[in-house]
Amino acid sequence: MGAISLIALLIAAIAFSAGGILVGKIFVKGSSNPQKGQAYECGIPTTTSPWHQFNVGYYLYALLFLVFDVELVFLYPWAVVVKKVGMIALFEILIFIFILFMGFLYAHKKGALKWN
Amino acid sequence: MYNQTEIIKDTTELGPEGELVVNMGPQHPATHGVLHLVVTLNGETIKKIEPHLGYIHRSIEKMCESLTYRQFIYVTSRMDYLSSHINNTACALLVEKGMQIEVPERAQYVRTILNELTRIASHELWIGAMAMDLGAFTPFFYAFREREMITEIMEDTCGARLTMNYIVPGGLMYDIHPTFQNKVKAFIKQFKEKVVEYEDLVTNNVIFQSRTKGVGILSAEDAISFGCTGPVARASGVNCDIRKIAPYDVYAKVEFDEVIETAGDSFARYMVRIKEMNQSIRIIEQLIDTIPEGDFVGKTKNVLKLPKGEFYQRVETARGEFGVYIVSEGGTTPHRIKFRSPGFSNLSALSHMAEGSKIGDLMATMGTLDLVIPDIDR
Amino acid sequence: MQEITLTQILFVSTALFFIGMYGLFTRRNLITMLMSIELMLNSVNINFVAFNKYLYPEKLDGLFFTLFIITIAAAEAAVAIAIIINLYRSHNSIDVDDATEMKY
Amino acid sequence: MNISAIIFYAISALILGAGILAVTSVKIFRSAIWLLFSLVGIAALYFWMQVEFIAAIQIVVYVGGIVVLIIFSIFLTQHSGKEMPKPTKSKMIFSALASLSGTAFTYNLISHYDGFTFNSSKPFNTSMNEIGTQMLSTTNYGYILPFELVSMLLLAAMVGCIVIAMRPSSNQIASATIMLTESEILNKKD
Amino acid sequence: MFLKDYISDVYNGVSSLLKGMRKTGYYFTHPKEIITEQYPDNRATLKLADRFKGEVIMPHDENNEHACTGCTACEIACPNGTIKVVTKSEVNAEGKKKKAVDALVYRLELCTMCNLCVVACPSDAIKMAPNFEHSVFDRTKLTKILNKPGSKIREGIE
Amino acid sequence: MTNEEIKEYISAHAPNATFEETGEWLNIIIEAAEWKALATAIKGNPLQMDFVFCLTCVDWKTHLTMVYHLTSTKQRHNIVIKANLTIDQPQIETVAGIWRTAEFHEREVFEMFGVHFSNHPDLRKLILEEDFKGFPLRKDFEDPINMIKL
Amino acid sequence: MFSLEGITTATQDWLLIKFNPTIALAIECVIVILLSISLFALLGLVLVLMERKVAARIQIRLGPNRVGPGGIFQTAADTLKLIMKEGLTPDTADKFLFNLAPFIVMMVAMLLLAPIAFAKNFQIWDINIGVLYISAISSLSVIGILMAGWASNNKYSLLGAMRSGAQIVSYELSAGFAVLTIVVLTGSLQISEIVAAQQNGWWLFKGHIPVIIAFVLYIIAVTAETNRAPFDLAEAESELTAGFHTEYSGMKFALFSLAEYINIFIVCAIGATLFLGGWMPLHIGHWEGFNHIMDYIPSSIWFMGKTFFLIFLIMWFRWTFPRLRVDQLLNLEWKYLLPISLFNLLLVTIIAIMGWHF
Amino acid sequence: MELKENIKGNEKFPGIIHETPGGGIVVSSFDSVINWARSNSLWPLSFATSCCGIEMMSTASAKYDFSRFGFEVARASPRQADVIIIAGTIVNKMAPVLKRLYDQMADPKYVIAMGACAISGGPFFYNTYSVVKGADHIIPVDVYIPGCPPRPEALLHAMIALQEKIKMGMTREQIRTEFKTQ
Ligand code: SF4
Ligand code: SF4
Ligand code: SF4
Repeated sequence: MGAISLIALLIAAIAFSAGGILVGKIFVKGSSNPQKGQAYECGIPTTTSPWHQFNVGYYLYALLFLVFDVELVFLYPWAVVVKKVGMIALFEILIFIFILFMGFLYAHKKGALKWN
Repeated sequence: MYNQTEIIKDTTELGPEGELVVNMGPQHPATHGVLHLVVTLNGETIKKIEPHLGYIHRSIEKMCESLTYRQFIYVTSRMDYLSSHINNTACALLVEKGMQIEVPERAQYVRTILNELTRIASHELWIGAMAMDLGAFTPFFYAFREREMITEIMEDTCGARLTMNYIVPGGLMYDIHPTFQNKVKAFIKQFKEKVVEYEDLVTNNVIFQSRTKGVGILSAEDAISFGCTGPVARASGVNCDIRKIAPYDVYAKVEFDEVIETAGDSFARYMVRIKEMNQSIRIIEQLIDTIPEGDFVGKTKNVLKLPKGEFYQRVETARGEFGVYIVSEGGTTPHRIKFRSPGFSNLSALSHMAEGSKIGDLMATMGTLDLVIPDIDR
Repeated sequence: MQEITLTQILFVSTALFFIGMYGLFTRRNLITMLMSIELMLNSVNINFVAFNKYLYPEKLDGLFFTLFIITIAAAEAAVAIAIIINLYRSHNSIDVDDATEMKY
Repeated sequence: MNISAIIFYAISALILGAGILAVTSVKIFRSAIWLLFSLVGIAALYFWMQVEFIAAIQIVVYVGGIVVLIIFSIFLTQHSGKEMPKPTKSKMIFSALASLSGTAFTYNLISHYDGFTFNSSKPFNTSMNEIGTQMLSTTNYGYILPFELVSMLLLAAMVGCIVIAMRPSSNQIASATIMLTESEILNKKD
Repeated sequence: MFLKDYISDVYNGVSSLLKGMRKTGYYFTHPKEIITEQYPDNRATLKLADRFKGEVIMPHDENNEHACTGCTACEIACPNGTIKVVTKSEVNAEGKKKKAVDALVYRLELCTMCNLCVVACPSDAIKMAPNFEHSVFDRTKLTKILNKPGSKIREGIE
Repeated sequence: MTNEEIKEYISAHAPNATFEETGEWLNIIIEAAEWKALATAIKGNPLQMDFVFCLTCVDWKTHLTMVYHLTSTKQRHNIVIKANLTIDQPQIETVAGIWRTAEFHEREVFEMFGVHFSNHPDLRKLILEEDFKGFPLRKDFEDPINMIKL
Repeated sequence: MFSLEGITTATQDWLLIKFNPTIALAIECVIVILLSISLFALLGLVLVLMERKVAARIQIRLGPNRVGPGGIFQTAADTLKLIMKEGLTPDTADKFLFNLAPFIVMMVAMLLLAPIAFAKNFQIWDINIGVLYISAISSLSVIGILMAGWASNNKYSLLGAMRSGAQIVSYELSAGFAVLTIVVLTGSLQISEIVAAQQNGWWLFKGHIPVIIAFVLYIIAVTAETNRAPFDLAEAESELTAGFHTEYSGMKFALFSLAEYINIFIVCAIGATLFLGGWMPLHIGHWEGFNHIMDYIPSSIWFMGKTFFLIFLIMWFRWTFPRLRVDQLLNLEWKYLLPISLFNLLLVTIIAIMGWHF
Repeated sequence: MELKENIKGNEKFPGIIHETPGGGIVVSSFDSVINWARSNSLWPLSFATSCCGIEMMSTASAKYDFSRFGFEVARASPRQADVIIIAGTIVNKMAPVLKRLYDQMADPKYVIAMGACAISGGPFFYNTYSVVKGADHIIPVDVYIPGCPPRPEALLHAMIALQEKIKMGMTREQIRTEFKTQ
C-alpha cells in the first residue's frame, strides 16, 4: 500500500469533515441577525480587535524548542544504531548531550525559562 | 426597547500597543454570575482590572422603602442567597432591636444553628466552585453531596432549599421539624468523615497549592483600608469576626475560635474557610442538644412600626460583615434602608490583588474572594 | 507520459527559488523576508535530495547535506527572529525602511 | 500518466501555488500559513522521493518549529489582521520580471544540459540503519564530526538567541520597576 | 543539596497527586457511593418535605367548600402583590348581605414562596403545597384562581 | 477611649461639630467643608479610625445627609459621622485616598444620589447604565416606564 | 473479535485474483477510507461516552443513562444534533482559515492512524520511520489550533491558541525523548519491529526503572500534547471560556472535539505499542503454559485493552486534578520533564549497550 | 399532576400549543429522528445570574445529576450551546447582554425561563426601576418554571417538557424556521 494509503487517509479525512459540515449546511436554516456575526466576548460588544500586536511571552520557549527539536531529530538516527555501534555511540552522545545541556543550564541561569 | 438597534462597534479600533483589553463577564463561567471585569492584558499578565457592576442590580434598597418591616426580610435572602438565613437574621435582629421585642431562647438557639449550617453550606458550595475555577471538577460533586444534606435539613424545617424566609421579627415562622436534631447530628457525623477528603483532593494537591500559594496577596493594612471583612480579611490577619466583636443571638454563650491566618494569599483564604467550617460544626455541637423548650416566636404586634431614628445591625455572614442600616420616620416602612454587603468591599480589593499576576491567578484570587454578585449589586 | 525525470523536479526547485527571490525583492517586512529566505533554502534542499536520488542512489551525502541545511536553517531562523524581536523592541517597527534610519 | 506522476504534479502545484501565495498575500498571518503549506508540500515531495526520514525532519523542524516561531513573532511584532502595505507597482513588475526571466533562464539551462548520468544500478536505500551508521561512522564518509559540530552550532544559536532576545526585556523590566516605584510613592503620599 | 531538593520536590508532588488519584479511584470502584436519585423514574416514591413551599393552594373539602372569607389579609401581607382577592356580596341563608370571595387570583409566576400570606390568613384558608411540577409553555397558564368554580365558604367560618 | 474623649478630640479638629448620643453609637454631625481635615485626623492616632464599614447617604427631601460609619480595628470604638449637603448641589470632599474602600462606595452614592465627590480619582457610574437618567435612591425619583407601583 | 490478519490477506488475495493490480489498489483504498471513517466515528462515540461515564462514576453520579439502554446512544444523539446544528462563521473572522482549521486537525488525526498496528499484521502502512512519522505529523496539529485561534478574531480564541501552541511544542520534546528510549532499546523506528522486539516481554517490564520513568514521562507529555486536563489551558473554561474553539459551532466544533479524542486514542495506542507491547499478548519468561493461554486471546483485544487502559488513565487524571497555570505548565516541562528525560535517555543507552535488559 | 400524562402523553400537554400559521405540523420520520437527537442532547449555556443559578448547580450535582439526560455538557460559549436556562433576575443592564447571547447562539436554540424572576420579575416586579419584567420581553421563551427558586426536580421537569416540545416540533425556534421555509 505504502504512500498511497496516506492519500487514501487524507481523502477520508476530507470526505468525513466536508460531509459532516455539508449536511449541516444543507439541512439547517439558521436565522441571521447583526449580532450573530460578531465575536463573542462574554456578551459585551468587542471594542478592540485581537488581530493587533500584543505581547506574547511564549516566543522564548518556541526559540528554545526549536533548538532542542533539531537535537531530537539528530538523535533518531543515532538511537537506531546505538546497539550496533556500542560504546562509541555512547561517548558521542555524551558529548552531544553535554554540550546542549550546557546551553540548557545557560538558559536556566539567564532566566530564559522563567516566565516574565 | 430591546431591539437590536444597538450600534455594533467597529472592531478594528485598536487599543494601546502591546496590550489586549479583554472583557471577562458578564457571561463568564468564572465570574459566578454576572460580574463584568475589563481586564487589560500584557501577554498573559494582568495590567489593570476594572470591575463593572450592575448586571444584577435589582434596586432592592429602593424596593424596601415601600415594604413593611415584615415583608422586607424576604428580599434580603435574595441578595446574598448563600447566606440567606444570616441576612434574614440581621433584619430580624434590627427590627427586634428597634422595637425591643423579646426573642425566646429557643428561637435564638435555632437561629444560631441554622446560621452556622448556612455558613457551612455556603463554604461547601464555594469549595466546589473554586475548585471548578481552578479546573478540578470532582471536588464540586463531593462538596455538593454534603451541602445537599444541609439543604435537606433546611427543607424539612424551613420549607425551602435556598431562600428560606424562615425568620420573622420576634423569632421563627414556625417551630423546627421534629427530626431536626437527629438530622443535624447525622450531618455532623458525615461531614467529619468526608471533610478529610478535600485534603487529599484539594488541600494537599501540589497543583492546587502552587496555584494558590503566594497568589493574590492582600496585606492586613490593605484589607482594612479596602474594608474587607470575613474570611478575606481574616486570612490577612485582621480579626473582624462580628460574632466575637458584637455577639448576637447566642454566640456569646458558645465557645469557638476566630480563625486567623496571616499569609493573606489565596491559600490562606482557603484554609480560613476550611477551618471555619470546623468551628461552625463546633458551635452546632454545643447547641444542638441544648435547644431549650418554649415558644418559637415572641410577642409582637400585628403591625410593626419602628420608632423614629436610625438603626444599624451587623452580622457575620459567610462572606463577612453584613450590615443593615435603617433610617426610620416612625412609619410602617423604612425611610431609607442601606445594606452594607461584604462582597462590595471585598471586590474593590480585587484589582489591587490581581494586578501584575497571570490570568490563571486571577481565577484563584477571584475564586477565593467568594463573590456573590447579587449581594454586591443589590 | 512516463516517469518523472530529474529535470522536472529541478524545475520545481528552480521555480520555488525564484518565488522566494520575488518575495525577498518585494517585501519590506523582515519576517516576510525571512519567510522568503526559507523558501529559497528549501528549494536548494530539494535539489540535494533529488540529485542524490537520481544520480548517486548508492550514496547518502545529499541527504546529510539536506539534514545539515535544515539544522542551519533552524538555527538561522531562531537567531534571525531573536534579532527581529530585538529590533522591534528598540525601533517599534520591523520594516526595513524604518530600520535603516536607526532611530532610537 | 501513472499515479506517481499525477501525485508529483499535485505536490508540485501545492508547493508552487502555496509559495506564490506566501510571498504575495497581504495578510501576514495568511502568508505564514501559505508558507506552511509550501513546506508541507516539500515534505510530501520528499515522501514521494522515498526519503521519509528527511520528510519527517522537514515537518518536525520547519512546520513544528520554525513556522510556530514565526507565528509567535508575528503576534509579537505585527498587527496580524492589518493588511501589509503593497509594494509599489513598478517594483512588483520589476521583481516579477526578474524572477520570471531567472526561472526561464535556469530552466533553459537545465533542460538542455544532458550531463546527468543516470546510474540507477543500485536501489536508493535510505533506511534509518544506513543513515545512522554513516552518521556515526568515523571513516572517510562518516559524518561524526558534523554531527558533533551540530551540537556546537545549536549551543551557539541558543546562547545567541538568549543573549539577543533577553537583553532589552531586562531594560524594560528596569524601566517598569522605576515606574512602579514612582506610582508607589504617589500612592503612599495620600 | 540542590539535587536533593529537586528530587524531594518531584517525590512530594507525585505522591500528593497519587493520593488524589487514590481518592477518585476509590469512588470509581465503589458504585455504592453513587447518590443520584432518578427524578422522573422515582416519581412514585419521591417524597418531598411536607413543609416544602411549592405553591399556595386553597384546600377544598368534599362539598367543594373552602374557608376563605375574602378578608384580603393575605393580599395585604403579600410583599409583591401575588394575590388579588376579588370579593362579591353574597346573600346568605339568613338573608344578610355578606362579603365573600369571588375569585382569589394567585399569580404563581410572581410568588416567592415566602409564606407570609399563609401566616396572615386568619381562617387558615390557604396553605403551601409541596408541588413543583409547574412547568408550562405559556406564561398565562400560571395565573390561577385558587377557589374552585362554584365553591362556597364552609359553614361556621367568619 | 470613651465617647467623651472622642468628642473632645473631634471638637478640636472640627469646631462646628455637634454630637448626638441617642442611638447605639456616637453620632457626630459636621460641616461638609470640614470633612477632609477631620477624616485625616481621625484616621491617625489616637483615634485610629481605620475602617469604614458603611458609607451611604440619606435623602431628606430638603437636604441630603452623608453618613459614615467608622470603627477602629485596634480599639473597637464606633462612631457615625454625618454631614448635611444641599439638595441642589450636593458636594463633599472625597475620602478615597484615606480609606480605599470609600472609592467604590462613593461612586455608588454618586450615581444613586448625585452627590459630587470632589477630587475623587475616578468618579463614574459603577452600577447603573452609562446613560441612566436621574438618581434612583432620591425620594423624588420617578421612572414611569420601569417602575410599577403596587 | 478475531485476529484480523486472516481477513486482510484473504481480501487482498481475492482482490488480486479478480482484478488487475491498479483496480485492486483502488478498491483497497476505498476499503481503507471506509474503515478509517467508521473507525473515527465509532471511536468518537465510544470515547466520549466513556469519558462521561468515567466522570460520572468518579463524581458519584450516574452519567448518561436515559438515551437508549444505559445511555449508550447519548453520544450518537449528540453527534447527530451537532451535525444538524448551524455551523456559523463569524463575520469578523478570516473566513477561509476559520473553515480550514477543522479540516487540518482532522487530517492530522487521520494521517496519524497510518502506522498504528491494530492487531497482528493489521496495519495500514508499516512505514519504516514509524515513530518519527508519528511525532512529525502530530507536530502539525498545533498549526490547526493556532489557525483556528487566530482566524476566529476572538480574544479568548487567540489567547487559548497561543497557550496551546507553546504547550504543544514544549511537550513534544519530552514525548520525543520518551519515545527515543524505546528506539534505543529496539534499534528500530518501525512499529512492527518495535512490537516484535517485545515478543518475550513488554519493555515496561524488561527495561527496568528507566523505562518506567520514560513511560511516566510519556504519559504526562502526551496528556499535555493533547490538551487534556490538567493541561487543558488552551480551552480553560474558567479563564478563556472555550479557548481556541470559542467561535466554533455545530459540526466544526464537533470535528475539533472528535480530533481531540482521536488524538488521545492515537497517543495511547502508541504508548501501548511502545511500552506495553502493542498487540503482543502478555508473556512471562518461560512459563510456556501461561504464555500459551495468553496467545489464545486475539491480538486485537490485547491491543484495544492496553490502549483503553491508558485512555482510562488519562481520563482519571482529568477528573482528579486541578489545572496548572501557564507558567507552571511550561516550568514543569522545562525544569522537570526535559532534564529528567535527557538523563533518563543516557541511562537507557547504557542499559541498551550493556545489554542489561532482559 | 400525573407526570406520565403530563409529559409522556401528547394530549394533556402543559401549556397551550400555538398553531402554526398556515397549516398543521407535519413531522416526517426524518424530522422525528432529528428531533430525537436534538431533544436528547440539550447543551445548556452556563448562564446564571443569581439565586436560581445555585439551584441549577444543584441540578448538576451528584444527587440530581442532569447528565442522565445528557445535559451535562454545559458550554461556556453560546456558539456551542443549545439552550439558555435563564436562571435568575434579568435587569435592564443585563438585557442587551442576554439578547446578544441569544442572538449569537447557533440555531436551533431554546430558552427556559427558570424562576419567578425570569418569568415576570417575580419578587422584583413592583417598585423597582431596574428589573426586566419577564425575560420573554427580550427573547422568546419556550418553557417557564415558576418557583423561587424552583427545586432541581422542577428544572428536570422543565427539561423533560422541553424535550417533549422539541419532539413535537413545537418550539418557537422550530415554528419560526418552518415559517421561513414556506
Ligand atoms: S407565598 Fe409570599 S409571595 Fe407567595 S402569595 Fe404568599 S405572600 Fe405572596
Ligand atoms: S385566603 Fe385567608 S387571608 Fe386571604 S382572603 Fe381568604 S381568608 Fe382572607
Ligand atoms: S426567582 Fe427567586 S430564587 Fe430565582 S433568581 Fe429570582 S429571586 Fe432568586
